[in-house]
Amino acid sequence: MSTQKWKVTFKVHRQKANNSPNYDEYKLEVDPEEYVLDAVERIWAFHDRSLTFAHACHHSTCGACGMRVNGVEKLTCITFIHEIAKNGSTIKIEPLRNFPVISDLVVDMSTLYSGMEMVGQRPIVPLSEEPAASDIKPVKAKDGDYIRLSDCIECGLCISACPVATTTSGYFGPAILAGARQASINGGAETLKLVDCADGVWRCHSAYECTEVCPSFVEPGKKIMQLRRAVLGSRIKSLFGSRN
Amino acid sequence: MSQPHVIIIGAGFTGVATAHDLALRGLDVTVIERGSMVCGTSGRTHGLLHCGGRYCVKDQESAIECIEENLILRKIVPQVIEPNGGLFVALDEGDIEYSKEWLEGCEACQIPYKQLTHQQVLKLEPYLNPEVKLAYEVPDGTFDPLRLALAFAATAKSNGAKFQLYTDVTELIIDNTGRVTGLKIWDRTKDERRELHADMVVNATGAWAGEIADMAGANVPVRPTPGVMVAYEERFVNRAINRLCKPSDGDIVLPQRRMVVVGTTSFEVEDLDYVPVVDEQVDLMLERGAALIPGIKNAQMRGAYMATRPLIGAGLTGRSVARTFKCFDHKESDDIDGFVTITGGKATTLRQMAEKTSDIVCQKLDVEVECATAETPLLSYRQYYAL
Amino acid sequence: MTTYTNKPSPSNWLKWFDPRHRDTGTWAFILNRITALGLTFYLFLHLIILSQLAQGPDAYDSFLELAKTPIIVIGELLVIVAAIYHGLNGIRIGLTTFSETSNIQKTVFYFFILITVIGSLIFGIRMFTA
Amino acid sequence: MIETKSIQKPDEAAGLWLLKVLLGVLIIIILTIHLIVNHFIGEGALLTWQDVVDYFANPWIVFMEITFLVVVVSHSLIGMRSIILDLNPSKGTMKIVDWVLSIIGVVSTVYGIWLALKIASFSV
Repeated sequence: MSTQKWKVTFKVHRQKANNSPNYDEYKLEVDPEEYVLDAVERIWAFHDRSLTFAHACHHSTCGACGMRVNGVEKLTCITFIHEIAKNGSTIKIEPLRNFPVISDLVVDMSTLYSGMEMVGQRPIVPLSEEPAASDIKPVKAKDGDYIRLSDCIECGLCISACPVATTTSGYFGPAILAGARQASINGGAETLKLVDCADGVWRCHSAYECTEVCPSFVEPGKKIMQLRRAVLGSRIKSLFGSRN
Repeated sequence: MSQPHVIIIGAGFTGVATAHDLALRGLDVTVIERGSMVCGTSGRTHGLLHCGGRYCVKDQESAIECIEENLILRKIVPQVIEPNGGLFVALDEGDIEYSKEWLEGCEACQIPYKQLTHQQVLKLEPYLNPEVKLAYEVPDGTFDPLRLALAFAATAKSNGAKFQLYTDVTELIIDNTGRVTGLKIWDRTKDERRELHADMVVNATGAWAGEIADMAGANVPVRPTPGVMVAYEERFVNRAINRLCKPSDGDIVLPQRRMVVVGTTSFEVEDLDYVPVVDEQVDLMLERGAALIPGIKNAQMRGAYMATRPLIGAGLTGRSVARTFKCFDHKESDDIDGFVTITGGKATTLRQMAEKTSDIVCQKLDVEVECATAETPLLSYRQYYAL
Repeated sequence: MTTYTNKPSPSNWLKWFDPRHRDTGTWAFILNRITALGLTFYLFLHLIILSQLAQGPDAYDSFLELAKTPIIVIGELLVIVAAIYHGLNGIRIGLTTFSETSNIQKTVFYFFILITVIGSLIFGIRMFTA
Repeated sequence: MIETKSIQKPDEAAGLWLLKVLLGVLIIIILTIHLIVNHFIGEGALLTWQDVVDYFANPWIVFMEITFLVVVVSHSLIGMRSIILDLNPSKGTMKIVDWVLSIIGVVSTVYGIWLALKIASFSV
């Protein structure tokens, strides 16, 4: 990290209970190679103990610390301050869109979690189904496949970025459809039926903002397209094949 | 309300596991947490599901706890565990020397291990330093910290436990007999202050246990000891890689999602609420991590962070302090009734810490129900939000 | 002051057309939606206007005279631009849906914008020099 | 507190979506033919009432224009329906929307057929 410190103003979204929101400003001395979350945590520790924000793992495996930083969805624990600001600039910190605000920077993502459960997304998967790197062939262990935590960390950034999700709470949203895609790889005929509806895989309008903001290699936009092919494939199959 | 009401302070690993244990025994439980779920030490752990090999030489009590709990967690919460095993690898003469003591330790603690040939180990983990001299396979694992806690919390919730996040404890309410009868709390989501009464208060605040105990005028000899961890953007290994040496800095490399995480260090701090990342320690992790996995040298860093372990003990410092846990009944130590502190330990032993704490709580409340958490599979972590 | 809405709500529909902080794909989406609405409006307007045809040569030809005014011609050109873009974006969506090409969706978008511009220029020049 | 995803929402399953896509493809094909025929082969056609009437004298043209009308109207109405679905309508609202859109579709198709036949009749 560099020794040169920057002076940055953080403009933070505040909202308690059902009061109308406002923005509080905090002037901080930061290291440009600090993460945005470090600064938010310091605002709480040294400036304002009433601030609420969610965080846990601090290395992009838990998905708790998603916020909008200068209007763009970021996983704040891996976003360097120098990526999004300059010395002397203002950084706007807001909660994710398209979820109800609990308070300040905390949103209620229960719809995301229940949707993931509904489509049967598996939190851990065999490595062969979600290879860790595309250029490395997954090595299978003698007695089966390695198991690994799934790519999707359920951070909600994609749903916040999705233009369709801003107007309809019914839409499953990118993360859940990507989860459905993962669940449909081995079997998952039920999942395909579930997403073949107005609020499911056909609601996407290809803005690809989900893929743009995804911090965890899920590429929901791509998964939605794959899911469409899977749904159409199974439709065609049931049309000609086993139609009992 | 027929059942005794227990308030647990802290939604870290011990807090959520104790909430689950007590709720399963039928008690009325409320968890108070000032931040989000596991936002302190627990959320920032390595994520190593210890087999005990790390402690089997110097701290066999901890090692035995680890291997017991490792096997139980694999059964009750497989949903958050990468159960791919681990390796202990020797890289130099010193490591080879240490391996004799280590093997004796494994035998003593009943940690299963299997020696691998040079060829075997490099076939399993091709990115491992080819200079590896000795390698043993052990039943380590990796877990997702937040989701592990959520699975416990979800199950606790399904048994009636309530979780109140973003709520600070501002004061402990103590009656004139010297008994803790509740808390004054500040709900920061609504900016609202009120009182909450309980038959028993459990202080499960880990490294912060001393600060909460201090509110009651009680004493807990907890020694907050932070360590750094650094995540790199490539999953070089599928197993937890441990250096076969006396626990030291940066001697563990773990896979997690598409990353590897290298940890950790050990030092002491005064201010717990914000522990800055120290540059020199990040550099040290790179150097030490690269000794095990040379590829780390050229990997992109993804995140660097600090977690503060709650070590127990007076006199000793850092790594020489035992990693076991301790439950304090403040009636015995400070003549304050209705108040119990649980601290120390490691993530791997969360269930056992909760069991011991719940035993004490139940005994003090005259509740006679056996612990059943070792046999009770946990609900999906997502149920925490659905319930 | 607008009321604060963070939850999904139909009243947020204006946000569909807000490209701030967003990326290429949002432009594709915004243009697709605007052209969709515009072309639908034009379609039904066109159908109504064509009723002039049923009223014989005089009514229609005098209408055609009116249609030669520059404002109407610009309007017609806009319809053509919209149609070209909307059709091409449709191909983009079809392409990425039916083949594994979503990773090049931005390049496809830029390419189609280029074609839209070239097509619009050709039509524009033809229409204004006719 | 938890808002579960409702699965019985107004439906736009694979069928309707696929229809919209296929109609879109048809529009592109017909428009391209239309462009080539009118602007590159028949030089400067359709600039007077008589031009139009002559053009409609060919029964294949009448058929093509009517087909085009049905295709374009259907595509645009399914598209409008899709935009309305983005506004999270209730099942009841969607029923009304479906009726209104269907009526618009039928009326404009009937009107279009009448108009095409009327124009064609002038050349007889």
